[in-house]
Amino acid sequence: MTTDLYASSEHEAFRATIRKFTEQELRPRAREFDEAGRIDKVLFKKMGALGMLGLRYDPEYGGAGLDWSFSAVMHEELGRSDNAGATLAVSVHTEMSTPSLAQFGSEELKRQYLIPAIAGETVSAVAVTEPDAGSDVSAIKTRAVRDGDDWVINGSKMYITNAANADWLCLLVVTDPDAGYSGFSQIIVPTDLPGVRCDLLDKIGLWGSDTGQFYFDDVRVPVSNTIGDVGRGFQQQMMQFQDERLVACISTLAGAELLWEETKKWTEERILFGKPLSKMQNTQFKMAEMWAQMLAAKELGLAAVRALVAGEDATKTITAAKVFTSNVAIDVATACLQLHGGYGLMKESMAGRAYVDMRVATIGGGSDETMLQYLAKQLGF
Amino acid sequence: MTTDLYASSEHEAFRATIRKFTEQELRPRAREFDEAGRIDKVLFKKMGALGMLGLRYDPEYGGAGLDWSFSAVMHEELGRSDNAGATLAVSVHTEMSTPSLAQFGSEELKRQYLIPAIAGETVSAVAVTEPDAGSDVSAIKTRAVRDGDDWVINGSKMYITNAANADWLCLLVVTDPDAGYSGFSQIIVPTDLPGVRCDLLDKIGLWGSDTGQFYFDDVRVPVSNTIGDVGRGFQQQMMQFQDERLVACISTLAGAELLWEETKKWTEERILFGKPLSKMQNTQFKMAEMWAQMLAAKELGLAAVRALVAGEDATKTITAAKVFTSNVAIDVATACLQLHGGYGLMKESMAGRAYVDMRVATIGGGSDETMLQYLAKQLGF
Amino acid sequence: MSDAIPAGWKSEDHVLYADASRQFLAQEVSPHIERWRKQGVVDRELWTKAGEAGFLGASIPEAYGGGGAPRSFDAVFFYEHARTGDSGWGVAIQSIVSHYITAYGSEEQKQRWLPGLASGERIAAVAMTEPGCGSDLQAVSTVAELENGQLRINGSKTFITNGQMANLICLVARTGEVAGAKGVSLVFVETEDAPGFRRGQNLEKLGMKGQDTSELFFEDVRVPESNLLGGSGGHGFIQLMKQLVWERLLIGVVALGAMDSMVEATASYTKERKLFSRRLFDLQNTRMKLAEAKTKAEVLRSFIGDCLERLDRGTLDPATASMAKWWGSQMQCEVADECLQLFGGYGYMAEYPIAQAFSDARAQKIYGGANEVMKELIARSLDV
Amino acid sequence: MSDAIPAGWKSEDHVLYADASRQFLAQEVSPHIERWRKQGVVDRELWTKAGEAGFLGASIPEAYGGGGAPRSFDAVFFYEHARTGDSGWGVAIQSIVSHYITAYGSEEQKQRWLPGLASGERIAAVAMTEPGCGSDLQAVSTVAELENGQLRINGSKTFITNGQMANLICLVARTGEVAGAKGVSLVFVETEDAPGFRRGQNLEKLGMKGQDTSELFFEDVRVPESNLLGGSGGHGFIQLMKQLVWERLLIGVVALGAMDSMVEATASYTKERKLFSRRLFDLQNTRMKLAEAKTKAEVLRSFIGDCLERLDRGTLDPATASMAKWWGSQMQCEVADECLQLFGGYGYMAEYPIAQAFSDARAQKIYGGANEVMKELIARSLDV
Repeated sequence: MTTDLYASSEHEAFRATIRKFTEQELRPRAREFDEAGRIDKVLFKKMGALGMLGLRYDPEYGGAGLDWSFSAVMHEELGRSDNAGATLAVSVHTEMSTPSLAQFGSEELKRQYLIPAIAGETVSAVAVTEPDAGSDVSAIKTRAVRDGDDWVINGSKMYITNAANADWLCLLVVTDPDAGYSGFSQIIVPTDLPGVRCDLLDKIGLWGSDTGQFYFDDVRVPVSNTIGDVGRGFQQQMMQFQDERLVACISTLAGAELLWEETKKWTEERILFGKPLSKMQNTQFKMAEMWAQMLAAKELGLAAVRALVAGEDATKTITAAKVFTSNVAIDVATACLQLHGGYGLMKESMAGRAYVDMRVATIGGGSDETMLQYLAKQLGF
Repeated sequence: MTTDLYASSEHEAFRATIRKFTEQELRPRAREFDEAGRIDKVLFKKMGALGMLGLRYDPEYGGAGLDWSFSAVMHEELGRSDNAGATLAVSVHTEMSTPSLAQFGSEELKRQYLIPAIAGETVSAVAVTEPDAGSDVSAIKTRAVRDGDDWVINGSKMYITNAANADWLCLLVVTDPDAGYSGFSQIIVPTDLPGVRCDLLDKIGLWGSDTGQFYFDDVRVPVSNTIGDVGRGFQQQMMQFQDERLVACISTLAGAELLWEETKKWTEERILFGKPLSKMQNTQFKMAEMWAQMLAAKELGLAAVRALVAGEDATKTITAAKVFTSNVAIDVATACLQLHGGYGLMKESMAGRAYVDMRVATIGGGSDETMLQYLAKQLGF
Repeated sequence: MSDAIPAGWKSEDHVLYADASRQFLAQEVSPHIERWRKQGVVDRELWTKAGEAGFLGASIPEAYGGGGAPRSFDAVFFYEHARTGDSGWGVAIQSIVSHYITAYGSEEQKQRWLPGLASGERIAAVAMTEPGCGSDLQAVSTVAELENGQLRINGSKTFITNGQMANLICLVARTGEVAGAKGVSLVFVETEDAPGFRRGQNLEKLGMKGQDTSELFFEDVRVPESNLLGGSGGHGFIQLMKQLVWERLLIGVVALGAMDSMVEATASYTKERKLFSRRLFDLQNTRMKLAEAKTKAEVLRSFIGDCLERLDRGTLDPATASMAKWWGSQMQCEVADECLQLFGGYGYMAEYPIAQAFSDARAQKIYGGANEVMKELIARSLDV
Repeated sequence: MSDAIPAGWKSEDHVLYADASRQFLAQEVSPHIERWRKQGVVDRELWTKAGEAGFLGASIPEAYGGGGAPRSFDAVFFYEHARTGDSGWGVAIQSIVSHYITAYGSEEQKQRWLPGLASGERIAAVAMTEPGCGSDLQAVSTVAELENGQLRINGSKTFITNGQMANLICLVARTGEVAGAKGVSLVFVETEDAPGFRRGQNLEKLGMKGQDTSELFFEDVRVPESNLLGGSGGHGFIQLMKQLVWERLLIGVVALGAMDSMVEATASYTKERKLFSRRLFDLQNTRMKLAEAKTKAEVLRSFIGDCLERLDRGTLDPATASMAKWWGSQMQCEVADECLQLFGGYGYMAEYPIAQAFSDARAQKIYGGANEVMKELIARSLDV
């Protein structure tokens, strides 16, 4: 059914590579990442070596120069890591913290930061959200004041993924508080600079993801670390939202599909009142219903990928897909856990972890409320 | 986003033709059909003249020899008739009562019945369901007993669409009660034969559709009216379910989309507590949510159409689409009515009619329960 | 397992009254429902028969021809009425209007109107909604101007229950200079004495086919100034607000009656219906859906019972009444939907009570204040 | 608007008991919740303090060291406990086990165990679930064989609340030759006197982090035959079934407490939180969601109140208790989900009570009989 999009042998070979990586490097270590609260940083190097970290970037800097369909394949496969935190670590690096740099960064900045990032030698994070500005990006307050050739940065950033592993942040700051939407800039800030401090956050799920709050206390970075033009940060930041949301849809859905498959096996093995749970009508109806919902989410995502590959605008489709897929994933996790009974409440069960991991879907990367408001606006309300 | 499927100028021209037909011949008369309890039979002739009634059939018999993508376009446009009953009248004729004839009928039978049906000179209906056998097709009891070169038919059929307008029925009967699934046959039965009687049924919606119960009392038809082989009726009947379900998805969704558009206008015009209803967050969230759901249903349907055009099996996709789209349509109708307030309860309002019309979606053409059971089976449960 | 009446109805008198109600309804309502649906209105005599039997005025003070009982007795009757499946008889409006008069009417008004409302000689309607304004009192444009001790009324109203039969109309009209909701008053119009008053067509609705719902037109209709509820103008907003508690609770009561009747009918049907040689009732999906529907009814029963107790004690607040309205109607619609589904094709046939119950239910989420408005009222109560 | 305790709790004594409960909990529970979550178990002294204060034995007969009150008093305490947000203290199990003994125990058993349960010297656990069998009693494979007046126990149990601390275990084991559910008995194991008894690791759960949940292993554990509840075997199924009404209602009571606490916390938070220079509370979506959550709590409150009344009167049937269990836990999970959403990113941070409440809630739909099983029981009650 999706033959038009992923039919080529290149796609198939690429998928096989990523699947192998996921099955060999990620799934077996999924619980270990939970324990550590982050993925093993070495994996970034392995991914870099496999060419996974710069799929759509210019080969000049180590990228693969491919189109969006390859990104989709990669995140479909990474989404099956059995650890949503691990999946997220990669997608933040590839779709959130490096795109502005790749698109707008100076030659010097790209040589310094993009090449090692694509090689997996460094890990990056994006720092936009603040404690008092959740969905409202324009309300951020972290401030960079120019002092000679340096920026002096003060403020704080919240919910930063890759907080422990990151070597540098793509930081959105206010550079001119009086300039409205032209008063923001994106600045690359190495995390080992004096004045940078990070507290890791304890979450109800996504245990394999290192999420943190950063504090900046008179942090100095050269003005040349600014990505693109000073004052264009807000616009540059906004441009990548579509990509990151679509990736979120794809990997979240892949996780839900994996859970559905595992739950099917569980219901076949589990005997209740003398027969397999899989033979009960309630189980069958629930499983079929989930499958239909997931297929709808899948097709919605594919429509967006198809549009991006064709160079068309997919904003409405992606916004719709984000809110739709997030809710499907949560519903799937809720129902699969229920089918697992008490075992589903254990931290070791895939269903249980998926339940708490998936819950972030309607909050992160644009909450449902933000998405609906945005979609309504695009629909002319 | 759907450029791959409907991009050709033939598709566009065809869509324009059907849209014009719908806007000129159907929508202005939508309430008249409700009053009459059926559509004007003359419209079938007009549709025949436009080539709408045999899109995928052999030109030898007046068909257009086109592929499924044209059927999809046609039902997308007919679905905007503002009268789900009118839309249904056409799709029963094109997708339910004539396919077996076109595929399995003898040359003689096709000349006698298919040619006038494609021309719109006769109207057909399919008669499968019985009062005591709803979803369970194999439980039907209407019996045809051979007497020389005739069948003698006794029994009753329920929920027959086009009951008043139909000139003939594609009737599924038991021809050999001991032969299990090989004991059924499809027989063409003209409705003006002695012994055929029909009572029209009063429904809570779909007022523009003539739904009836047929009674057969020693009705005699020549054995040569059998479609295909005697004893193959069950199998022949089953083969067309995928097509008819997909058409149901497409036209139901088109009706929901039309309702959404009209509701948007209503909320823009309606002033409540000093501002347009469209400016309230609840309205915007609800409308955006519906849009996302409808887009998911749309993409699901398109995936199925794409598969059929490519000659692939689309059974799972169509089954999933049927249950998904039906529920989306009902939810859309429920929410749109609510946004209309008291006016939505009036028979004259589109929202009100859509609410009662759409309600049939999870019942007719394979109920949700049947679909979920069937999908579960296909998924290996 | 469950009592046939809400758990909150604990007095012996309520139980007796419920029995009497059922008996009356079995005789005077159930056999006629189908006919009323066809004629679009109930029989005129139903009102007088109910009046004679004491069901219209149960909570009207004895001094004015009523039974002097607490309003929970009316609720018992409306619950039993809803259980019959009839949605044609707009009898709850009678109670609502009676309580406007009981609460705010002058002595003269009480004596003039209450006995007729109790006997069924008078049939009441509330004329609030106007074309283009739903729950929004600010937007009322019907005007009642004072002229020589008379009120001259101009305007039109729509979606008025009992619109074809009512002969005592409680009209929401703008009387003063004051803009917004505060400039409205309640004016009673006795239709037999009101030249310029005209009824529109009986409106065609999706459901509630046996109920006459109409537009009403007022063209220079004159009534004495003394027809202003309470004798003076400008109090309409407050009067409406205070009584809405009762009106909204009633919608919840009716929802409960409808739910009980649907669950019962669906349980019976699924036990009779055979599917693949088993009872439809024996399929797990059927059992789950029925269990869910039954639970919704039982939980609502307790809540309605509590609300009625508070109503009689005078402590039922607007937010809680709003909950009874939106939650009750929401549950009713969900149960209607699930039950209809279990009937399959039959559920879509207009002659089946479940099909009618489905179409009838939908209005409950809209009238008496749309459910969105109810939620807003509840939210306000949380903002303290 | 709403009473702080279920509307069904109407006696003055219940209100006083609620006050006392709150006071105790504010001092002995609330300040320690975070610490217990970290240590994975509550403090041992909590039990004895609660025992001293009279909260553990409120409904144990006075003759055995208890307060002799109806069980609705226990419900008051558990409701107040749930409102604190703590999910670590498995105190409800204590009440459940006490009532097994009160209802079926021999005089000797009552004297032996009840005073300790009332004082907190004994901590109870119910060991029913086995690896691979959830709600299915037929599949119990732990065996207690009679040998020379002793029962020799072999088997293992899992997901046992209070698993690390319990010293009186009410064990479901197979005693007779009879297959299926009817061959099971309840056997009490005093852990201090049970060589061969071993506790597994404290299991890591998604939520309820402060509660010790464990596997228990029995390897040739010997207890006197007189430890069979009631003195003879084979009654386990009936004993469990009869008491499940209480256990299931408790889950509904806990759900209500949790919902009240979540709604309150979310209303406060949304009033403080500014978004686009307005209060989050002022957005229409927030108002609707909060109104819905509040309604769910109020409606459940009435139902729980009714159930408690019936419980004390002895008329609470299994189907109604099943409704309290599944409906309560379902509403709790829905409210948790909606409230968490309104907290945005903070709602996902483990330190926020709403985040904990969300993770804690999920178990309620599973333990005490999965909600699907509850619906099956309700369906049976409709098949008469």
